[in-house]
Amino acid sequence: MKARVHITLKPGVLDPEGKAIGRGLAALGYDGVGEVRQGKVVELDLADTEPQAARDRVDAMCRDLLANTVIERYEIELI
Amino acid sequence: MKARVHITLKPGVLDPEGKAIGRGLAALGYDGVGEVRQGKVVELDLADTEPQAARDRVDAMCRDLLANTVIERYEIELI
Amino acid sequence: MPDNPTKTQGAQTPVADTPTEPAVTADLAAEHGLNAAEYDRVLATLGRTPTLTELGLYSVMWSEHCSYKSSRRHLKKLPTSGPQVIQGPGENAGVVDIGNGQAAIFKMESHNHPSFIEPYQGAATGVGGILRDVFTMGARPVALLNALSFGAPDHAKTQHLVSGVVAGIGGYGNCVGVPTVGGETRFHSRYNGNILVNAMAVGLADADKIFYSAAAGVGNPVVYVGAKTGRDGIHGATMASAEFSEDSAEKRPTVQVGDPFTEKLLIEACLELMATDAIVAIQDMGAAGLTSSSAEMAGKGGVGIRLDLDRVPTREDAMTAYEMMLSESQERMLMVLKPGREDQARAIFEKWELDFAVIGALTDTGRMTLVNGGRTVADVPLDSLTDDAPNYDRPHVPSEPRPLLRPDEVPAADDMGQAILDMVGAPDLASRRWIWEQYDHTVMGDTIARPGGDAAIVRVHGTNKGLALTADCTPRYCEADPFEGGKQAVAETWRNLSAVGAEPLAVTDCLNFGNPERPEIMGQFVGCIEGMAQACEALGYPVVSGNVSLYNETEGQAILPTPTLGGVGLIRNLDHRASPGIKRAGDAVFLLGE
Amino acid sequence: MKSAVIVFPGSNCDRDMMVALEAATGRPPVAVWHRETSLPADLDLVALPGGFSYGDYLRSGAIAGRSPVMADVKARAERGLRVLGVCNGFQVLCEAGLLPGALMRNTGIHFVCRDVHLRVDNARTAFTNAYGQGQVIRGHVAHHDGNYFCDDDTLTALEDQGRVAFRYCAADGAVTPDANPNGSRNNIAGVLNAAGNVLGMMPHPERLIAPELGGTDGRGVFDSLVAALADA
Ligand SMILES: Nc1ncnc2c1ncn2[C@@H]1O[C@H](COP(=O)(O)OP(=O)(O)O)[C@@H](O)[C@H]1O
Repeated sequence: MKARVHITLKPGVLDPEGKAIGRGLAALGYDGVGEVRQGKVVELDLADTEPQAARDRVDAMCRDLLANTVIERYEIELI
Repeated sequence: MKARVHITLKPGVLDPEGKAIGRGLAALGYDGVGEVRQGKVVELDLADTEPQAARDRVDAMCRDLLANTVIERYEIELI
Repeated sequence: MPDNPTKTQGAQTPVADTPTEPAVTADLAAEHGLNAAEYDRVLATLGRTPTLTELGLYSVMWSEHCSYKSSRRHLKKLPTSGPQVIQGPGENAGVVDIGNGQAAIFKMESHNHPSFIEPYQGAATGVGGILRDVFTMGARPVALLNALSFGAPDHAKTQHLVSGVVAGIGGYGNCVGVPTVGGETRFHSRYNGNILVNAMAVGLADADKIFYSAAAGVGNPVVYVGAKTGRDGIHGATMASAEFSEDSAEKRPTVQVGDPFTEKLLIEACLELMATDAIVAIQDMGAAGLTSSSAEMAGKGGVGIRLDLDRVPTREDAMTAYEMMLSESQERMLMVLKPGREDQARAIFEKWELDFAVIGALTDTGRMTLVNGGRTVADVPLDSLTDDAPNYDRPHVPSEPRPLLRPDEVPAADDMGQAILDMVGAPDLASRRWIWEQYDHTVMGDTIARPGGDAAIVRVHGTNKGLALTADCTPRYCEADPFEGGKQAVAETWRNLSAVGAEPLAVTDCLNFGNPERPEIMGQFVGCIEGMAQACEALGYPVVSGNVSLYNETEGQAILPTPTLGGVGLIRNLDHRASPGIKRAGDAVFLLGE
Repeated sequence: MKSAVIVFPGSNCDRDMMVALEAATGRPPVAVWHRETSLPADLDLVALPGGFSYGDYLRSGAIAGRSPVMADVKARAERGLRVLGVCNGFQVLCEAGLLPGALMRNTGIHFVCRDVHLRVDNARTAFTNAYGQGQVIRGHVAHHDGNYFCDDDTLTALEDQGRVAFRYCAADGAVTPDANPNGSRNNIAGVLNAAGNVLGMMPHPERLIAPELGGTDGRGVFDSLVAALADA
């Protein structure tokens, strides 16, 4: 089983890298691009076979390491 | 309209970050985690209203700036 | 290894590594960068058609990048010796004596083509490679410099390349924790399609604890350490030796990704092992990875080498012998250990969480023998890969002399104030603070003169001595008159070192030119070398290491001839150093020289 | 004063920190490998040096913050051991939960290595007593992720409790956006835990301990610790 974790900055937390990308796009002439936010995806190969157990374990990994909940939030997708 | 671009390293390209995360998880006692790969997500607010045109434009942005297709591949999702 | 690997075995005809391996033909050889005459030479050497793996070995070892086939005979003109020289060109880096039993070890190298394709990773791996050249010799790296040539500031690609390259150099150097203390940066339209990224590393070691690459001791284990081998950068060495065309990026998509974190661990692990006496010889796997490191180590030692490729740590499944031998995966080293020292070495590398594998042994055959899956997939005479590689005397014509520019031909500025503003605002003269502030130039706590002056100064840790470091070249001079330009570049480094109070010791170089098969480019190359040689000779300032990067052309347009020089000087007492700032109002100002 | 410096894989200011500690205390600190499960006994100070532990992969300090030795650092800190984290060490302390908040990518998105001015906002701590309250000193930053962030409640608590040790400022001490090299909230350069025995700071005091290195203003941090421990 595979899990994909999307980690993004919490709303309200300034995202300088997203802003820089937005400026870069504008400089290249792409207009009409509003806010740009950048985040991370972590893809994990899991030995688990049971979806709920897998999700719980990945959730624990997120709280333990993958995300810093002071600034980030995360979303887990099983694939 | 919003677009979400997933940018990941092409298969076979070294992903030191993914490797380090994998080791970090193992050190915390999470076993049965196989390969870990890390990628980026870029979320864009777009003025476009027509999906195909939006997708084409984001595709152009990916090739121009967001991804380096020498080592990365990307996937566009409209939301 | 199961059988006795060290004894001469009956000549075995190597077989294909995989059932699907393509048959080797002159066309396939041409795709590997070997021309018809070179391929004939391979056939004559082996007396048979090479296997694909063998073709890969020749293509890499006979590439311009590894064989120096266009430049070798001219490089011999450079003076390389002097009382201060402990090791001149020919090793991973040059070594000079700095007194008190200590030595400075340094080299400069190009990473031009990869940086154009993937500026961040290309520049980053350039830094990684040059650092390995230095710590391979037993030195702790203490400083980095970089010489960058970009296209015109308003060219569509320039901004992207500048930000990627600077971020990549910083990203790697900052992470390994070696200060980046100097360099140079220029902009010119002749680099629009072919930027130059030259990186220099400087290290320190005890003069009696230098490590060399010549393998010795038949039967001694050959050990692989560092990161795993993946399918990265296969053909990088041949890419560095070919002209660019519009579709290069598509055709050769393999650029390596650097992992400075692993490099940092590799530095610590190697230095820890070097503190013991377990190592016989060591070399990093640079461009052409396992091929060049094993061939050069065994070739220099006059022994043979047998590698069992099944033991190579790989990152991906089902890698072929060809792929393993040509991979340019970063952060790897090859060593020959004293017999019985494997466990001691393994413990150190495992502590640093690095791969460690005994992958072969030295033999008495004078051949490189590669075994994969129990089959012999390559068996070639080592000399044919190294000393007997092609060596060309390419035709060269001197550059047309340019008319001298006389001061009265240059219109005087109407407004001196404005002229000064224009000059300090010009891309080539403006402050480079925005670059060096992205580089950690103070880590290690010994940076005495930070970037921004004539030469940087790094203290020799724990002493009151310092090394002065600079990188310079003025390509437009080299184009106008290669001989004078070569001289000038040497002299500029000398002046920059002298200006901070250092006694210049020696230089390294990175010679960036266009296509050597064009006589006018070859003429620039020869002219610059002869000029450099004369200046170095006159100054008693030998060249102890260097690198040549040819084929810096896009669509037939060559770069400006750019022989970058990296100078190293010694300040015996740091209390006697100089800096450019004017110290006090009322001080007298002198103009020295002609 | 007995001190220890923790070495993580990828630490690169460990030697610099040891040099500075030895100069101030007259005793070479002990190096402690991150995989140790306990710190040496009778320590007076543990320092977490700068660098790129685990390559700064995932987030700066994230993986190191969970390494085996950190459990004992936490336990001993709760019993009052002084803990100093500089740069990557500060990031590790935040990730390990010894200090509040997080260090994010600099707002300028680039790595920044330069001298800055710092205002000593609390000179009554074990780490700052050698400075004057409100004194402006020279600092030196070298980081990519030094943008201090915390939520509003935490920020109020830090400010109200005098837990901001250093702030980026202009030469005259004014706290201005221009003087902020990384976008930190309230120009925060260094914060203390509630008990005042743990300090994390982005600027590198160990890089400014001699005139030939560009200044001596960093010494105060080490001299303060020596003084505080002599009094204790
Ligand atoms: N790419 C770079 N990396 C680090 N330092 C640089 C770089 N480019 C220029 N510098 C520094 O900027 C200063 C000015 O550079 P330059 O104009 O080439 O000097 P000069 O012509 O006086 O030798 C020098 O101190 C040099 O080391």
